[in-house]
Amino acid sequence: MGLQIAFWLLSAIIVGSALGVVWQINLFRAAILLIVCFLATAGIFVILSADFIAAAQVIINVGAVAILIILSIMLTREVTRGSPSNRMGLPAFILVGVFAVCVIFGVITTTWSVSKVPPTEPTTAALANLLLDGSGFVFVIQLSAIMLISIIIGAIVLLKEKE
Amino acid sequence: MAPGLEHYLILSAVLFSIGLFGTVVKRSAVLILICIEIMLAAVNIALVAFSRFITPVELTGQLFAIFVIVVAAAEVAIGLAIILALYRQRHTIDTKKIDLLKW
Amino acid sequence: MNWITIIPEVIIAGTALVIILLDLISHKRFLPTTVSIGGIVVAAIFTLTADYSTPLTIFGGLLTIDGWSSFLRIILLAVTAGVILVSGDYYAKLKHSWAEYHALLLFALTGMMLMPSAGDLISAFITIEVAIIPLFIMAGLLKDSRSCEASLKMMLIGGIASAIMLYGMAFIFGSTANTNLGEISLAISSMSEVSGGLMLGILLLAAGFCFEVAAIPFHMWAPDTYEGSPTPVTLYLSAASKIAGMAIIVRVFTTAFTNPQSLSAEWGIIFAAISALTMTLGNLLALQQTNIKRLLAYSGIAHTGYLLIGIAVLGVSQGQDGQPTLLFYLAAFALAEIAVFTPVIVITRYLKSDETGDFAGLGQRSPLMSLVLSLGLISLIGLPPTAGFMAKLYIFTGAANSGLLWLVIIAVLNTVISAYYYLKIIKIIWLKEPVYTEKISLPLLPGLVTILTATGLILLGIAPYLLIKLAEGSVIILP
Amino acid sequence: MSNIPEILIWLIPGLPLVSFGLLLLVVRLFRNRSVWNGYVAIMATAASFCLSIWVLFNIIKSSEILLIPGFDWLTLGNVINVKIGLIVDPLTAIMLVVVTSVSLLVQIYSLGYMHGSKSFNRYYAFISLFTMAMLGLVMADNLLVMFMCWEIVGFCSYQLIGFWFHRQPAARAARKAFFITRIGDFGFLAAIILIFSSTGTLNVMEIHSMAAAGLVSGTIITWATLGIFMGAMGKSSQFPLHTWLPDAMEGPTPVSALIHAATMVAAGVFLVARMYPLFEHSQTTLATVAIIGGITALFAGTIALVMNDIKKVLAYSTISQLGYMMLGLGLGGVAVGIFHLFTHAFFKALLFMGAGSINHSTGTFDMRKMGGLARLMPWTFATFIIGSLSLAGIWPMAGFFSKEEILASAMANQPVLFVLALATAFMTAFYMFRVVFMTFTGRCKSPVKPHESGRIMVIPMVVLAVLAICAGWFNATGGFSGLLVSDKAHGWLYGIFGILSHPLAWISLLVASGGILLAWAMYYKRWISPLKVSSRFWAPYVIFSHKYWIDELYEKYIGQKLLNSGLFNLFNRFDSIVIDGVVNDIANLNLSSGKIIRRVQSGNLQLYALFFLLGVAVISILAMLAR
Amino acid sequence: MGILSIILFMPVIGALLIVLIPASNVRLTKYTAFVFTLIPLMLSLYLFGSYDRMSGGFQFEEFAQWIPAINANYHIGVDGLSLSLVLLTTLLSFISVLVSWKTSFRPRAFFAWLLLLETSILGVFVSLDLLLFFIFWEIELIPMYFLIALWGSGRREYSAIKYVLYTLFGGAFMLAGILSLYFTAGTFSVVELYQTDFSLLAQALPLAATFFLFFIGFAVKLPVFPFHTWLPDAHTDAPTAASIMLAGSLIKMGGYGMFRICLGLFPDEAQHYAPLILALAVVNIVYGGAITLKQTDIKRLIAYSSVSHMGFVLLGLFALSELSLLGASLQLISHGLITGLLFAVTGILIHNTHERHIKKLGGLARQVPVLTAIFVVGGVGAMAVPGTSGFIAEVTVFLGAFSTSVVSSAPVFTLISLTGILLAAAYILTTLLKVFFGPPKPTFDHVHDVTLMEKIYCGVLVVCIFAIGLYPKLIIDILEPVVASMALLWGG
Repeated sequence: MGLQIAFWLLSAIIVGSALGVVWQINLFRAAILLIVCFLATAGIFVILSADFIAAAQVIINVGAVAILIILSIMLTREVTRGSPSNRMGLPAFILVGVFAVCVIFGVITTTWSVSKVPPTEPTTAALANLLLDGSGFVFVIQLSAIMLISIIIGAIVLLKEKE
Repeated sequence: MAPGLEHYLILSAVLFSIGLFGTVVKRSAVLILICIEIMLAAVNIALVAFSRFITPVELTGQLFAIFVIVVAAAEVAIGLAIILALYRQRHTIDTKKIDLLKW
Repeated sequence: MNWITIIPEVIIAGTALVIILLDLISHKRFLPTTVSIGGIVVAAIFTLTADYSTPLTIFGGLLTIDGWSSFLRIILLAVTAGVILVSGDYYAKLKHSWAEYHALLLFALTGMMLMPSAGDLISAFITIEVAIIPLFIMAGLLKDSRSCEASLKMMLIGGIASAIMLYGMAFIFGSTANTNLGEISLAISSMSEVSGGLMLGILLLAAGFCFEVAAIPFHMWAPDTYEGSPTPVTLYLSAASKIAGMAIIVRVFTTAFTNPQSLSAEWGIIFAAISALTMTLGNLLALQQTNIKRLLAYSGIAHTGYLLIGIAVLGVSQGQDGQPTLLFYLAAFALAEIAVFTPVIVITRYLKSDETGDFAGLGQRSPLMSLVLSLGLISLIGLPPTAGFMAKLYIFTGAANSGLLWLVIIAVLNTVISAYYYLKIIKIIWLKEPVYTEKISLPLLPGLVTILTATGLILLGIAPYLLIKLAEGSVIILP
Repeated sequence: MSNIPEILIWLIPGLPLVSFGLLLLVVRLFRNRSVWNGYVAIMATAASFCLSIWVLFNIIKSSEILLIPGFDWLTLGNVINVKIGLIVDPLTAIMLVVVTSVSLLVQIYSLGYMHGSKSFNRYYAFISLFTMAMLGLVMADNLLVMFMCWEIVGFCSYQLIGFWFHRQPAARAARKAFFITRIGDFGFLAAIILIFSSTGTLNVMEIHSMAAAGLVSGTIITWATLGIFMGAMGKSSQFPLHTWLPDAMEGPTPVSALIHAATMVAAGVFLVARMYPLFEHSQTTLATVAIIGGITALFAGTIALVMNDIKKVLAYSTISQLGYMMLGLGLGGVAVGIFHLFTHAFFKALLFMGAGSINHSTGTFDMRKMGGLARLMPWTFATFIIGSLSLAGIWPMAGFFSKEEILASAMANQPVLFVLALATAFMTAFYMFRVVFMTFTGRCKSPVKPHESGRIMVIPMVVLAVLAICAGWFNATGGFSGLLVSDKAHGWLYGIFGILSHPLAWISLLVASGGILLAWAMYYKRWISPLKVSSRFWAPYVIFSHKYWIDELYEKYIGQKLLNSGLFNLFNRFDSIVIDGVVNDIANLNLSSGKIIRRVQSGNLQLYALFFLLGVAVISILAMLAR
Repeated sequence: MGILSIILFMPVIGALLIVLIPASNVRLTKYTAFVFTLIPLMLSLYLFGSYDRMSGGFQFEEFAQWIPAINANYHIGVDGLSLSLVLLTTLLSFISVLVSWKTSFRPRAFFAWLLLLETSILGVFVSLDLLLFFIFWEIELIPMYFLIALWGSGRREYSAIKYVLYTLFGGAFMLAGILSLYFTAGTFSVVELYQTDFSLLAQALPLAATFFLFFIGFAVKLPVFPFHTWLPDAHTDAPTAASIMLAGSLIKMGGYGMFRICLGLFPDEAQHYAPLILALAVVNIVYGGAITLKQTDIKRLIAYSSVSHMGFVLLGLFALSELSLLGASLQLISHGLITGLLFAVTGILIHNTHERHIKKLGGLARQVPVLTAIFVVGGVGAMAVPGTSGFIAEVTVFLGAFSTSVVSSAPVFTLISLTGILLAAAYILTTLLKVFFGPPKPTFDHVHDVTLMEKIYCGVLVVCIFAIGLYPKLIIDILEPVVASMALLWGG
């Protein structure tokens, strides 16, 4: 029961804050709402017994991403100008509506092969095993590292003042 | 009744749609980036939900979600760098005004 | 074992790191070029010497290394080498990030080289991101307002595309309980029917891939980005990233979604429709262009359309035919793009203009470059005796064989339309009187590239079996 | 007949061909103006003439038909096998003599007439080619070869009419002649095709024997013969394809004498004669031939009444006489028609030479500017009178006999046509003597002092004058009809005089003398003023002098208005506006649609995103549908 | 390497050599072009002489594996028809080089393209492999594009691009047809396809559809109404040499293709749709001829006359009788010679007078008698006056088409198309009248007559025209086995 309440509550917060992000003119507030949204998402992850993901979500997305965004909003001094919407709201709404309806329809009509087995909990150790036991995901981590290096190089190159 | 897989998926779909809608209508490049983050969050909800309900033991979905988070962060980082670089040139991040390249 | 099989990629990534490190010591102009070419050559040697006749599944199924992978590795390495060799002309503009430029090029290459080998949704996703994120940066390397705009557009649309693709992957994972492509295939063939969720997943994934290869309507970033980017990067985008994108589409779709037949035919037809749309609109849009880079961007889009015919054939024929054809087309397309872009890079740098009108009388100012440029354009039209003709012939043959004759007819009529704008350039080059008459000299390295590609174009146009044989040995063997 | 070596028969057309080759192809042989050109041609023709005479006598002697098989020319398996071979029968033999003799005389005459002209070699070359083709035409045993010669003859006529090509009227007349005869050839060619497709052969003899055996259906014969007759109408200038002949008078007069009086125009008559065994199977065609002939005879005669140009009068007279021949062929048979052809060739050639002689000295063809030439040009006058009498049909001139034959057969078969023919005979006598009186009598109005032509021109005229008198007696011996119909009953003196025992002879003599008398009264004695006559009968006068407006109808209304600026213009506009327009429109549509579509590529990133979204939405719908 | 290959590739080698010659050495360029067109001409004459007329069929065949993957081979060979066309092409190419002797604008490139063009046209005629055929078919576009666009006159760029797009359009359909055949029979080899009974095979497309795909491809080239509008533009604006090649030899590719493929491979379809196509032929003849009459530009006039004359080819081909096929083949060759001559002499005329408008020309016969004479010969050939090859060809077409037993409606169409001869007479006579006859104009008093070289090459064509016209056996002998075996398809 508690699970149910938590789900609906978190869902409401997620949807509400996401709508707020879209709705909000003020950039700064939008960024704050994003943090709310991320936190609520972390909550959902907890409900789904994905504790590691929830933690990662909080640490990376809330702690780093959102802060980065806020910083850059400040750097670009866009706060004052706000973030108005353009005039493509109606067509976008219709198309997104079509998309959403289709997805939801697809979700509902599909019979998912739901497993009754209780989930692994806690997940951290299990995930660590998966990632690092040599089954191959090390490779993906290495790739991510390459990606991150290129991002660092890229960010430096892009933001380096021209000599 | 405990929320089932469909509930999470619908939540994910709604969140994804909001993000998608945002990318189209918000003029600020940063906000578009934020909306992309929202979409990725929605993807993560779906992934974790699938992981919980379909492969509760193997945790493949969760593993996937970790990489999604990593990539999302990376994209934000590089995205913001690009936005800042552009801002230095044009002093705006309003997509409506960024249309030197067209036709 | 695992790491040895991907040693070319490791070498490339390592070379990139070496370049960064060397940059701390020395800022010599030719150092990054030399090192990266050296790395590429070594990687190529490793690729060529290894035997991939039996597919190797490594990293727990994350990667599958087989003939397909090695063939594309070679193409990609060659294209990258070409790009590096012709980039020399851009030194003045990219001086401030010369080493980084090379490093990023190689990082992207690492991702691209792994893309065709992806054996799992997760590795597919990550390799794509590894490949594409450096491209975002490279598009903006000029750091002027056009270049930054190009980068931003690609990045934001790319972000949306990633999200869509991931969403699709999530649904595929949810429907099949697996991320490994082979396992997915098994799971789908054991299903009684293809569920809505799975179908949604597959098509969203397709949409994400379509961004990669700039297929209509997911192409709209491409012309802007191509126009704004440094021209070598444009070449890299239009040749290498398109090739890698096509390769991963083939890999994922043939491995995972070829069974049952109904499913395969369905995405085949959808790709066929996208293909028809892409080539027609791409060509129509190109008709009015006067900026050479933009024109080539649209022409590239049109060629995406022709390439998608190959994918459609794969779908319709359940992966039976079409792979060698597609490989041949990719090689021919890469050659033609390099043949066209190399002179364009040199010339536009010299003229300080991208407008086709300024190419007037180029035939007298630089006969060799004009000749190679014309040859490349003729190959893009698909006229004999160039590789482009053989490539189109093969791909049309395959399509006709799979009952897609309607698509072939659309495609050949499109060839007629495309001839108009390609010939317009040829006309300007050879038929218009030049305003200035001083010669444009061709630097050594681009000169080498032009001669090599021109030779390749003709050679493949006359004796296509040289490559076709190889391509036939490089197909993805389905489990 | 075996006593004639084949090679000599081949030489008859071969020699003029050699002459043509020497003159035109070996260009540097003589200078352009050299009379040696003429000598070569004349020698060749003379040799042909001798051979022809010899052939004629041999034929008369043995009365056989000689077939020379020749050689394969256009062969394709057993589908088609055209051999170039020769027929030498009485008909051919007569034609050979006519052609070679007139050609020879004309060439001799030309030496004087064309004296000083540029391009002597071109002139003689084409005359030679013409002679060769004409001989080939009469000898050919094959429809296709006949057609070829037929066309080459037409081409030579074109070249010679337009000999003075720098004169606009001559050039136009040449085009007109070639084009209008081509309309007739259209029918001829169609007939050949039709015959080939139904008999599988083009050999004249084989066709005749198949027709005789009844292997060819009547309808096909009718259509085929009508087609052949259409060809004949074109060449022989029958109504309504006659309009080219008067214009053709723009050519040098000797050419008119040879081609447009004696030989080529008679080729149509010959053709009908050659194919007569086929014509006999179709009463419809024979009736058509007779009716067209009759109409042409009368119709051209009326126009000749009012012409003031001496050559025009002769031209219409020729048309009229050709009509006569056709009438004869249609009603009486080969002998009747060919006999008139035979005599006509001589006296009409003579008349043309006379006209040329007059022109040579006065420099004009307009009779109103002549007069009183009788004393100044006695030889010309004498021969011209003989020619006129012969044409008018006065006993014992040649024309009398041949005309008599035609009138007789007309009276026997078709009273209406007989009346027509009689009226024509009256008009013929009238207009010929109108010419004689206007030209040779009265006061000399010529600005230059006329003089008699040189010997080289007079001699041929004298020879022809003799022939114009005697040629008719040939038949009076029964020789002619004997040749053709094989009947030799009476002696030749009986033939000449005995004919007068026939009442018809007196009727026709009466009519002809009537015409002469009327002309005498109007143009010599001036009892009746021609002006008054023309104003009294103004309606026919206007119609005749405008040639029934047929030229205007053809050129202005049909040629210019209906076809050229009507139908053809329509086609042309359709081609450039519709067909080419559609092509250009498609191209422009592509270009402009490119222009419109590229507007979508507005540079606005969010529009791009919207399109991305559109794609995703469509795909998700597809996914739901494909499920 | 057989003689045929040498003929085929000699011009390319010449072109490569020319490219290597320094631009300043114009003389050497010209002589290279001269030699490298003369050798193929000589060799093809030799082949023409040594072709075994008794056994017929494809001779001098050469075979080499080319793309084994799709079973496409380098397979060349000639039968009587293609050998005649090869001879025609080598002759016209040689003459084109002579015609262009005075070219002063970038002669090196000009001759190189001209030689390349020769090879591509020859390739079409000698290929026995559909893929090879198609490749040569398409290669030809590039040289022609440059020849028209660079050395042409008037709206040359428009005409050049129009030509290319039109041909590509036709080629598109043809390619589809080739592929459809390939998937039906599994081979590109013409020889094997001849022996294939398609009705026994599963067809990639209905045979009729394949037939029409090919037909459209060839119809654009021939050209057949309504695909003909590229022709007047291209012919008019092309330089003289290119006009000669275009009209004389290039558009023959269409007729040859129809003969070889549309008729040879699809006899039943050809018979079934023959009335439709014959109707198009009649439209070509009559409509084309009527439009020719309205032209005021002398080159355009000759160009449109080709439309009309090619109608006879179509008529002969689709009447489907042995004789009509012979006529069509003869017409292909005869028209090549006659139009080649007409374009050559018109080129001289325009070059010497600097005037191409019929209304502004006039009375030239006095000033340029030899040129006039040559034009008259060409005109006479176009009018099908006996003695010229045009007569033999057209009469044979008529005889064959009218007497055919295969297509029942053919006689009617033949009768209508007879008017084409009248129209030809009308436009040729009118042109002669307006351009050459009539009073001389003082403006043209100092116009040069033809030079010795011009006399020689025109003379060669004149001799050919008359040789075939007077002694058709010369060429019928070699064509006979081809048409005879083709006619067997409809029961002889």
